[in-house]
Amino acid sequence: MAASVRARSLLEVRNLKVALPAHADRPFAVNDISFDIGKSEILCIVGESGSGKSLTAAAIMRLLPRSVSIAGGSIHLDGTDLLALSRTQMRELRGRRISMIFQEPMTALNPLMRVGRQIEEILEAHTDLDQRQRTERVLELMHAVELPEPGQLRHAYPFRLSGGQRQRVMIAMALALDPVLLIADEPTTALDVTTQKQILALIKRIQSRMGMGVLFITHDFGVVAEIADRVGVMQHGHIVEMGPAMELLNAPRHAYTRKLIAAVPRLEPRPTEEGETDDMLRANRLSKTFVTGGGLFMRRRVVRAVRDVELVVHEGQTLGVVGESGSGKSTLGRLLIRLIEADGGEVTFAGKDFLHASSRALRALRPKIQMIFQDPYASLNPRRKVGEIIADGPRAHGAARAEALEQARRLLTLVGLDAGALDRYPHEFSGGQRQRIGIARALALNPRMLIADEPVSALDVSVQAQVLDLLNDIRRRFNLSMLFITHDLRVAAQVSDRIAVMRLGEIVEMGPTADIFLRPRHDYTKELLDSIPGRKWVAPALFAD
Amino acid sequence: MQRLQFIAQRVVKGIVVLLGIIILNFLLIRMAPGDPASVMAGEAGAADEVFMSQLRKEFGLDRPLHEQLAVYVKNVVTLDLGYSYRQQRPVADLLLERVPATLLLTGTAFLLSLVVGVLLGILAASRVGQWSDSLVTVIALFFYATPIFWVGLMGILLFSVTLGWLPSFGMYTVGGKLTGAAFALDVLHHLILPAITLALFHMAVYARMTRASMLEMRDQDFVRTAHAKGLREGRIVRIHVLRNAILPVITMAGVKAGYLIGGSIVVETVFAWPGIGRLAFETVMQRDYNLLLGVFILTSFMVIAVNLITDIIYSFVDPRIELGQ
Amino acid sequence: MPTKRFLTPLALSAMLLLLPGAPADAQQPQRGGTLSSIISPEPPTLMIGISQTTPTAIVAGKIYESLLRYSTDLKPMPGLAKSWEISADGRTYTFRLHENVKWHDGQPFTAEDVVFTATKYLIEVHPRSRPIMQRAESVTAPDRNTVVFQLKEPFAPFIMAWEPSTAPIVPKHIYDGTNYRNNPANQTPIGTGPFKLQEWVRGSHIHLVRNDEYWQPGKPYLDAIYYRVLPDAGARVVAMETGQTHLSAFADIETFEVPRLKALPHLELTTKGYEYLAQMVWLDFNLRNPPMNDRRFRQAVYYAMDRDFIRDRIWFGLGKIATGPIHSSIPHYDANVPKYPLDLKKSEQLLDEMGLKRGADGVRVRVTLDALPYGDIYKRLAEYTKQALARVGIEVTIRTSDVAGWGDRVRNWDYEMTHQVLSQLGHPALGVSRLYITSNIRKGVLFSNVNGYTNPRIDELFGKAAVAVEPAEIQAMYSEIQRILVEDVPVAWLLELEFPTFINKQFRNVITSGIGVRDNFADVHMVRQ
Amino acid sequence: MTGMEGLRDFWQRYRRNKGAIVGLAVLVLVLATALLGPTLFPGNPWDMAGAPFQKPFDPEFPLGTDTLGRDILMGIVHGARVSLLIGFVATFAAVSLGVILGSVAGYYGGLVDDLLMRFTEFFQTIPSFVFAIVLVAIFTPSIASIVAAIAIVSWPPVARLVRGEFLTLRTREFVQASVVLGRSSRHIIFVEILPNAVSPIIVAGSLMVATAILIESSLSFLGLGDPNMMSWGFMIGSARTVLRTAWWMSFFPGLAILLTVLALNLVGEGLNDALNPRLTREGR
Repeated sequence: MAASVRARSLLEVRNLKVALPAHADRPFAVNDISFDIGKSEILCIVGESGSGKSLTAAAIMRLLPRSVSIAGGSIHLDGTDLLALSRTQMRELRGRRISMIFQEPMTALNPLMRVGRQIEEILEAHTDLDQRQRTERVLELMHAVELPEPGQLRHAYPFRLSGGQRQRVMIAMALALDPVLLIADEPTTALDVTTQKQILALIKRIQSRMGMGVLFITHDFGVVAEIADRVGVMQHGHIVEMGPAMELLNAPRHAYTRKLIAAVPRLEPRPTEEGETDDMLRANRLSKTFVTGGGLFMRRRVVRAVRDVELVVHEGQTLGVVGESGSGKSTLGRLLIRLIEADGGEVTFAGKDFLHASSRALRALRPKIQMIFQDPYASLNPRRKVGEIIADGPRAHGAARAEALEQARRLLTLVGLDAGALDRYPHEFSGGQRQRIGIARALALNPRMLIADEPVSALDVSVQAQVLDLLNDIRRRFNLSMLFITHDLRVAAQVSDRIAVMRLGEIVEMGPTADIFLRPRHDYTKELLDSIPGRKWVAPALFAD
Repeated sequence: MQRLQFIAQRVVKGIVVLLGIIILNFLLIRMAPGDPASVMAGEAGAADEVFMSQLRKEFGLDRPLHEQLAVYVKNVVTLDLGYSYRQQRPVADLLLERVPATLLLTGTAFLLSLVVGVLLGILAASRVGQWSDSLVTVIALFFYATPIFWVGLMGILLFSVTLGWLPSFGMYTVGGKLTGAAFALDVLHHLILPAITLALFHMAVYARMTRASMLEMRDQDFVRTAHAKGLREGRIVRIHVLRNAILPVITMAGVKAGYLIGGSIVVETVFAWPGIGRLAFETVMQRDYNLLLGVFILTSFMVIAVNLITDIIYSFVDPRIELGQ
Repeated sequence: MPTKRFLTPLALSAMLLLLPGAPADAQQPQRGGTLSSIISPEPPTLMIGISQTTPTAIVAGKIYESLLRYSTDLKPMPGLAKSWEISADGRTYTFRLHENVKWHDGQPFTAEDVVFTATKYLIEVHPRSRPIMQRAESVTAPDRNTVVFQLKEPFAPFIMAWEPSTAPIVPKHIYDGTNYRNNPANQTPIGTGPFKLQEWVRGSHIHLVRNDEYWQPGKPYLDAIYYRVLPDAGARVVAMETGQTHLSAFADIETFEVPRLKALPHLELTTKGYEYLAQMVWLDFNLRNPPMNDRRFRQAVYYAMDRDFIRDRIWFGLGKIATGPIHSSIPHYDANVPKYPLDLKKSEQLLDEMGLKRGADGVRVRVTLDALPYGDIYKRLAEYTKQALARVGIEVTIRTSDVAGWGDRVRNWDYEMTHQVLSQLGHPALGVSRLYITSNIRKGVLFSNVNGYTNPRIDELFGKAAVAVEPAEIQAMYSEIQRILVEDVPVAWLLELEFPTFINKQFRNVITSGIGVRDNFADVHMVRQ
Repeated sequence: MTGMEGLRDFWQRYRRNKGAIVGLAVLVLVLATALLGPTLFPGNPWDMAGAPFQKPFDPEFPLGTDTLGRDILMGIVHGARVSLLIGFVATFAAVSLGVILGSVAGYYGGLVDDLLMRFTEFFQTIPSFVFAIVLVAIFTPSIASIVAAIAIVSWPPVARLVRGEFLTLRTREFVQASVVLGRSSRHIIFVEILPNAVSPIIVAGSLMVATAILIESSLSFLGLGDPNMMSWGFMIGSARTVLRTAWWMSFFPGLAILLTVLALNLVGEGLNDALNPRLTREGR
């Protein structure tokens, strides 16, 4: 990168402070940070939740939530002091000079307005173009972001579009007036991995073609490796380390950066456990079709969520089920544990017919197969104490209260929590801690098998590593079998003995982890693997300090 | 096509509900002590066996209950609402006579409450925390908590008796021999007090809802997007916030349609407004079975119709709604 | 053959002088003007033959006429009959009809219409008229304008049964041979009265217009009458105050508003015009059940009721304290009967005597009282009764229901105590005896002897009095009836009702008879001011 | 978090809404009147203690007397108990019915849900006040029939609300966890789901008490009140015709209704803010 470009930055942020409201846990969300973005440069700000990275982006746009405010510092865009501008001046700048795209394409578009109109609106606000010219420009923009059939699609409402298409509409809007700076706040987090790849490529392509500066906010080091020129790492409102992307990714200096990078699951398939063991769980021709609507005049909607799935989980082994959203992997997990009743097929668990077990037989089998859920916030009843939650299973199966609580105490220690947690409520714990409580609950019945549905996808990367370690440890210690559902191939590689790849309700490929990763046979598997962000970057072997 | 299907389906559903209402109410009012003959005897201050049995026979009350029900249901299915023996006229005529007055009253009150309520809600939401917001909130709460008849009586006291600006009862100047525009103005003059009385409570409901909904919407992601696009504040409020915020208000308006008819009973009594609401009350008291059932059918039909209209409007406003879902 | 004869002009002019509000220097009435009156509740129909409700009588009284009207002291006055004769044996009644009377549809009115009405129509549909008309052995029309009633036995009250709501004359050419109740003509009433139905907007108003062909030349004076349906009592007061309506009657105006309205310069108050109806309110005991079957209990209740309070605080001075079964305005009233002044001590003494001792909570006995469903004032009467009887240890639970529910309970004898109010219809034999004679204990019939009072002596006296001819003899029998009944207290008579009629002073000659606002208003006229 | 802390936390959030504090104060006053009033003002509110139509602000009858000379202040004090009783009992009945039907519909879904919702729709289609009038008229006006009628016309919104909550909560992972643990439906409905649906039910209930009091007053206005119970609605109903002559007879009970309903609404809003922190109007 030429020094002349650096000499005069596009964006200069100096000593920025963003104050939180009085009753928050700390006074400043963003505390004294400074950075620059050069023309045609992509700066990634990476950090875990609560680090202040999104508020930094919002502060530059001057679109902070009402309760927070800028408490100091300066922001200059091309020499203009943004904080000194009047509201009207700032409004004129937005969309024209700086644009922004957001994380949730689902909610970032007005649901009641056709997408073409939403793009056109920005032209109306900032240009003198007439109706015809605007329409032309809208089509041009939609074409530029590679939306199919712009002529028709512009008349569609957002809910008709896929997540990726919606994000493309957002990008088209952001680029409408050739801004000099694009702020992207986790723009691919809510997208599937294959879509994410396309969007990242699109942003990069447009950025280099138009020579924009980009501030890219993310929590994913894979994405960073994919797109960043330079990287800043944020923690508790501070930028703890900043530097060129490859330098920082491969040789992080600050302890926190090292810890984060160490926690990124390595894309190295785990060796499959030795020896064929007995089947713990076997599914044959398992199917589920959802029918909505119906009735006298209603049009029926039929979704074949799971089609003729065959799979085996061996005793003491982990089967990873990977797939994108809508692939039916979560439905599969729920079918296997009979949270949903299957339409057809067979499930044998520990040699017994599980799918057709009578409710009495099912009750007896329940303790042996337990589940760990995705959302640490939704999986614990907020109205019950942690002790009661963990003791609930044994209590349901007849254990005395004192005994069950005593066991809960032991389990809490096992999952690395203080026994004092027993008398507290879930909301007093962090996401990682809650996930540990969820694991303790599942273990309370001494199961032989666990079904884990995206157990770490809602967690920050450092916490994710700890929980994965815990799961691995427990699995080994109790010789548990596990079905591990995830969309994250890095995670799957790390935990699975064998992997099943799902797509549109079907398992397209299944085999030992190494085979899947190194010798994928199915095209879709190949596409998935190819889409893993930062797949070419091999995280350095580091030990967290 | 899909919309037609949807309407057809809702109509069928509505008919089923109506049939249920007919049967339930038919049985319910027959459980009550007394019948139209005893009411007429009671009012006349004279009666004998001949009189009572003549009336019963004439009203068909001498036949077994299930037979009466079967006859009634059969008639209703052929759109024959029967005959009010008390008033000596077909029920359909009696109802049709009263419908315009009630539609005028409730329709005006509905529009008034919706328009003014939403406007007040917008005003309050756009001035959150300022005195005008507090004022709107306090007024809304006040009307929300005041019995409707009380508002009506106070209105009469102030505007009719003390100030003499507005007539206190009736729908038009009887014997005024007015026609055309003058007649319309006269009706409007009579309409002001009752319509406002009926509207105030609902106005409060909509104002509160609009305010809350606007405040919720303006924190939505797509509003942030609109800001990021550099749109003017006015346009954001009008196009992005308001249109989305109005959706729950529309739903509420549909739900409240039945309450409007309920409220009109009281308002029509206070203002001697010749509508269905008062007829409903009087027919209960008079055990005018056929007429009462007719009132139930009509008012329930009105509620079903309003709900259907609301749903259709909703489906136009909100493209996400798949009709029939 | 001695005859009694009243001549029209004499009677009228004598009456006009007596009437309140009629200016002494009555100017010649002028044509024109529109009267706007309150009507509440809305009448169910205007066919006065099939509905005997007061609102129907008020409105239809302008459309239909009967043979006679009655003065405020209940003397018969000419109606469709210009004169009448009663034979000395009291069995033959001869009515001579006005000539040139036309129905509203232009057809001539004749004696045949009267014969049809009396022999067919009323007997078929009219519960109150039926027993009277059935007393006729024959009804004949010797010529177009004469009708002769030959009674099976003498019945002195027969002459009192000819006002419009008791015996409306209906057109034979429309009703003969049809189903009287379902005749479509009931929607478009055809009468002989001074006003015709123009329009009835249900729920709003009834519009009557002048009958230009009316048989009394030059009358009526008014061009039109509007009856405004005003269901809310508050609205009715406002309407009278602001001059939006000109006339209110019966219970249109709540009693406590009377002093205020009376003071308004544009309104005039009269309580005349209700003499024929002579309504009385009483507390009715179901004599089949203890403790009501014990005379001492009923007397105790009577002693505990402060009837001055009822008159002054509930009716605000309107009305007279009733002394017995017969209203003081109708014939054969006798004030010389035992009295039941407020006397709590005596009341308690009677109850003690019965063995109804006060319990720990001070209650001797509990009874249910069905409140009359005819308006707020009767609710207040029920509330007062509850409080009054609580003082002597009788705990009353009030039960309210609508007309249908109340009527069903009372006529089926399924009550303990209730208030009742009823008209005496100009004569004890028409409106009083029906409540006390054994033969009228008829389950399922309202306004019969519902409380089940039986006394052979009373039965005998009422029976004889009705057919007696000699006035002194008749009076003696009615006096004895009153003494016996008052001693027995089959019901506790509370008040002879007076109703406030408010008239806007622009209108004159509104109340000219004992049937008051139910009369035909042919003489009402407006004065220019 | 202990119960005390929870309560303190709740109070912290509740306290932020100034209107809710005012509402609570008024409501406490009304409740105290209802509980202690008859002790502080012993006597019978039906006693025709003075001359009728006595104007208010008189030392003997501070709020005047009614058409029969009954003390209005006494009536309001004693009526508080009846009006609140009607409000609370009717609400309790409606909420119970709504919760049972709503939770069954929401939890079991499918055909059961469909049937129950059609049933609910049916009750929502009949204009509720008309229906209430018919019920009260038919079963003769008494405190029991009034309460029953109010409950019968009021439960559908609760059923819908509860059903909605159950539909969402049923898919929550902690509920699924309970299924996987082998818990019975009864346990799941009452221990896992219902406590989490309680906040919106409480909020809806507090508003329903207000509505019930208003419905009772409207019924009384039409002459369908219980003549043996001195309620505020009854006082207004019996005084409405005297409005022109004696404003105080309906004004003071009207004011009592207004204040109580207002207080209930404010408290309802405060509860909403405190119980559903997601929806707080903080920063608005």
